[in-house]
Amino acid sequence: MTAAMVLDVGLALLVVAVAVWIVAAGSAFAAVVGFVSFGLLLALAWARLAAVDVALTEAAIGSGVTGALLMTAASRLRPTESRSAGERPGAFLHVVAAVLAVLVSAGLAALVLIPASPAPSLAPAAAVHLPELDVLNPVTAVLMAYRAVDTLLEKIVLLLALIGVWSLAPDRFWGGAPGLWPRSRPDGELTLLARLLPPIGIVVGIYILWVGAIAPGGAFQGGAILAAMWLLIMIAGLRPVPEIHRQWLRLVLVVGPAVFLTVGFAGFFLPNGFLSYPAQFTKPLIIVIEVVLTLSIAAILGLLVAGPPERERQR
Amino acid sequence: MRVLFDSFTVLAVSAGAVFFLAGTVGLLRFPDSLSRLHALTKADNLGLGLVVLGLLPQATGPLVALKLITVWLLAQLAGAIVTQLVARAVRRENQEA
Amino acid sequence: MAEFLIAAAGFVLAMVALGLARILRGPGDADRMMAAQLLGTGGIAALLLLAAGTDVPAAVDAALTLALLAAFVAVAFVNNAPRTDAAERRATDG
Amino acid sequence: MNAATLYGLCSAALVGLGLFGAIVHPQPLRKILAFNLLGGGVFLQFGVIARRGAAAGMGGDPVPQAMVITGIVVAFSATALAVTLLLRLYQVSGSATLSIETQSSSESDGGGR
Amino acid sequence: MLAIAVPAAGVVLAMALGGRQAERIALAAASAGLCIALAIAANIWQSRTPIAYHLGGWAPPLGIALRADGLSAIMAVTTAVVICAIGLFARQGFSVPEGAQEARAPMVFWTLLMGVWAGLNAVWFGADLFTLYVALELLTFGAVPLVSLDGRAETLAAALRYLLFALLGSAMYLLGVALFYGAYGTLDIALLSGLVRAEPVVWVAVALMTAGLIAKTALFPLHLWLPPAHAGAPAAASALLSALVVKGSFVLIVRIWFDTIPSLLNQAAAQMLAALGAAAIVFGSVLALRQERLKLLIAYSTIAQIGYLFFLFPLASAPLRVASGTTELWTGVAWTGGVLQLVSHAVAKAAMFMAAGLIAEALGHDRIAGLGGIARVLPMTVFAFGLGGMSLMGLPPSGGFVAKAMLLMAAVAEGQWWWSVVILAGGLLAAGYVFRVLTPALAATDAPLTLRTPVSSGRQGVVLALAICALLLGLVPLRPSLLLEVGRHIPTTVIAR
Repeated sequence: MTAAMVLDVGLALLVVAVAVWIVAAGSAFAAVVGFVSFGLLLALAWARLAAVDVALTEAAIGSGVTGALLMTAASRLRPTESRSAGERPGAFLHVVAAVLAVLVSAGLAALVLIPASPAPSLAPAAAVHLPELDVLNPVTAVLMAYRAVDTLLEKIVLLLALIGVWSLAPDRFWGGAPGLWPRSRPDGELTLLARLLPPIGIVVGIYILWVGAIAPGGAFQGGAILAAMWLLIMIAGLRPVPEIHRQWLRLVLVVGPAVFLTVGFAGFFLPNGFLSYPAQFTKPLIIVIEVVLTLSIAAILGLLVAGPPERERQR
Repeated sequence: MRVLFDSFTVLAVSAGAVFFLAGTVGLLRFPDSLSRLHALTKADNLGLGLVVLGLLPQATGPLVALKLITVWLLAQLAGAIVTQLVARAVRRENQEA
Repeated sequence: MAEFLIAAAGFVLAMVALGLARILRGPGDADRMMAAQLLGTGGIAALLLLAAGTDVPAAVDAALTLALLAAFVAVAFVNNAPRTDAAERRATDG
Repeated sequence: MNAATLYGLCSAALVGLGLFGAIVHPQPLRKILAFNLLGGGVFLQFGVIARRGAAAGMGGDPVPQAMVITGIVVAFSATALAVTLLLRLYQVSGSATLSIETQSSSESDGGGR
Repeated sequence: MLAIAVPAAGVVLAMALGGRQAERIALAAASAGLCIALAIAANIWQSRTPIAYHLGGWAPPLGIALRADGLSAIMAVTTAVVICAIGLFARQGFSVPEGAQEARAPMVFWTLLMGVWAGLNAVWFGADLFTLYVALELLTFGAVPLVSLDGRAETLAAALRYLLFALLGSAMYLLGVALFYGAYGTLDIALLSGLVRAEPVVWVAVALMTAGLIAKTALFPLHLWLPPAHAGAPAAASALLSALVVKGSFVLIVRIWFDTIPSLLNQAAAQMLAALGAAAIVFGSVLALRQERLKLLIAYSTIAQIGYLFFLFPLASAPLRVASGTTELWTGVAWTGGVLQLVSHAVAKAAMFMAAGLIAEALGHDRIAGLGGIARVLPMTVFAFGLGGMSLMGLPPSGGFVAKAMLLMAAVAEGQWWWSVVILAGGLLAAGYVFRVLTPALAATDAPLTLRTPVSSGRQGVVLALAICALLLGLVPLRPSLLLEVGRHIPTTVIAR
């Protein structure tokens, strides 16, 4: 047993233990605190699986932003917990669910233990085309070139989710500003943090975006960091939460997918069709798309956390 | 030279690990929230600080070293302010209760 | 050297994992949050050690991200926890 | 037993736990949390497959890794939408359970549009 | 590709310009989308070969292909027609009020309408299992907010329940995707069909994916989310959800069973799916009979009608047992019947939900007991409802009749007579619930009905036109069936465009 092996065993056990706690915890808030740790541990696991791009995403989105979102929800919903305790499902459902869960887990575990050999991989194929794309990070190449349409459709998913969140506002607040944690009481320390942290965070976010072409990083990770910094500034009250009818806000939200789509349509004039890049401009185009996508992702993620409009629109 | 760097790393990282141990023991053993907070900050500041210090000789370039220091500074900044906020929260909680 | 760094990462992780018992015991949410914070710092340290020990330099970036967002999550906690925390205390006392 | 197999077993356990939690928890928020566990397990499965596909000087197959990044973002937006729905439900009805239509449909069935 | 990109661009533009523009963009995109769908269908009709398109010039397995075969073409045209009708129908309900720059419901409705459409087209044309996952999520994120558009507590609860079901379903599906990739290193359906072997990983993957998709399709017993969700949404949205969105996940099951693992089709599993379908027909119809509200009745009937679709699995895959020329013919009949059921239910159900919407708008309620004499006031609407109902019952000459007759004949010819009993019983039950509505509606009443709001004849006309489409489908069943054969178990030829 090497040190690495011990570390892996410990980490895997820890992940499962925290997961058990999340399912079994007495209060939702305690479960959410567990979830934040869960995300952190998963990020470590991803690093151990040599998937640093994913570790970055998990650290930023899976643990950080999702954790903050769920924490707010858990604390707002706390009054309902004692009431719904009475309607626990019966033993029968527990047994059925347990049997089902054990079956699925056992099936998966069995499959994990008998892997396909040799393990199939597209890594060599992805590597072959990296020089023509002039992008050194294979994950970025997959997201922006080989499987670009998935990334594009996913941007549309994000926009739909945002519209969905906004749609939950009462009619009279449409166009107004999201509520964003109305309980927050900005005090000295919070304001200080919101003044000091974002400059560093923004530099880091831009760095992560920029490094995405050559090393792990990219639009999603950079965007999530920027979103968190923006939220921090808004929570501390240093900048107001924007009203959702603002034209500039709408433009920022769509500029990423719009540029992506435009480049995609432009591909029709090229031999390879939709979403292909002209050979000599591949790298600059990918970088331009990544930059605007980062802006849009940051805005969308931030507003998804901020929630539906809760204030009337200012005339 | 290499040996010197490496032994420095071993020393600093081990010391950092000890502070993490201390932080955990404190978190588990101390009787009330505020003293537990005290234990936590020791681990935060010194444990991570020593680990970063120990890793600096191993850094492959100035950028990596810069990032290591930034990580520590961030943890300092966030730790200091968050500790304040949590402490205030705990106090408020005690007053209300 | 690599072996030592990985072992150190494992040790730090094991230490902060013990702290997770605080998440289980509570009693207040502030205590739970502290345990999560400690795990966060420990996780960052472990990630840094792994980055150096297993030659995955980009893991430092992941540590950077974690450090940034740990602060963000803590702010979310402070914004939401205190009032309800007291309420919970009262509920369990009374 | 290598690291990939180990995390594969971990992923299997997460999927089972998430599934169990999503079925038995009466509170929607806990269901959402369980869904995130399940998602974590599914993504980890991709990670294990990617790790096994390490080749061409890469630590893992980039294609499944890219899929996980897409998946994490989708799971986040799902969580955001579900949480907002839940908070709004609580705001409107003062309760946060899914059994609401059985209680209130009889009172308000004239209001159907 | 254009078929997906145009509505997607619509979402982006509508979001950017907002206000009154959203509606105009949606309608423009709808007409463009209809033309594209027709062009694709015509192309396939003429060439008799499926079209494959490699995005960005990257060929699978590394890249992603889109593939248009007969099934995709028919579904795309159906989608375009129904969405155009819904768009025309919804113009009145979802226009921005005078004096306002932008209002919540119209903005949300028009944007999501296009989002759902992009998702549907991505489902019809996608040839990569992960792209199909993203497409499924597009559908979910588009559909859920439509359910809770009116913001009442019960629709919020219905939307949340729908979302949770859908999320669990897609997580299961995604897990299956992971297993497929882990075993064969590709997610392209055509490539996979050449690689799959009868081994445990395939069974687990297909079981997980099918279970997940069944939850999204609302097949019995995972149907609990559907009635409150579909009944609670505004009429135009219900039409969209019931007619098209549930079909997306169904077509995915078909893609997995018939296109991804055609050589491994398992009769026992297919029989089990059909048994669930049969149970859905019986339970859905019986529950529909007991509903007091019109929209809930229609929603429960959706569950029943979805049940028929699952007969496709045993009936269209029978040649595994009898490899003679005649069975080949009958599986073809079953295939056509199944897809025709898909299309005719889409059109008929959209018409019925919109008719119910008009009735509810006119009366201010949709209690079946209070429908007396409505046919006098809204003759076109009630007529449209009746025509749609004919298709559900399977009365000639509707599309539903031909579909059910074909399934019935295939069941008898393949010696699976037990399904024919269910099909006949389902028709009778459907007659029961349709007449439960029509009888009071057509009855003469003494007191003249007073309408709360007048209903424009234009909107009634749209609904009636759609219902007539459902009827006419019965008259042209053979032509689409030729189109349908395109791309069925035939290796793809790549056409570079």
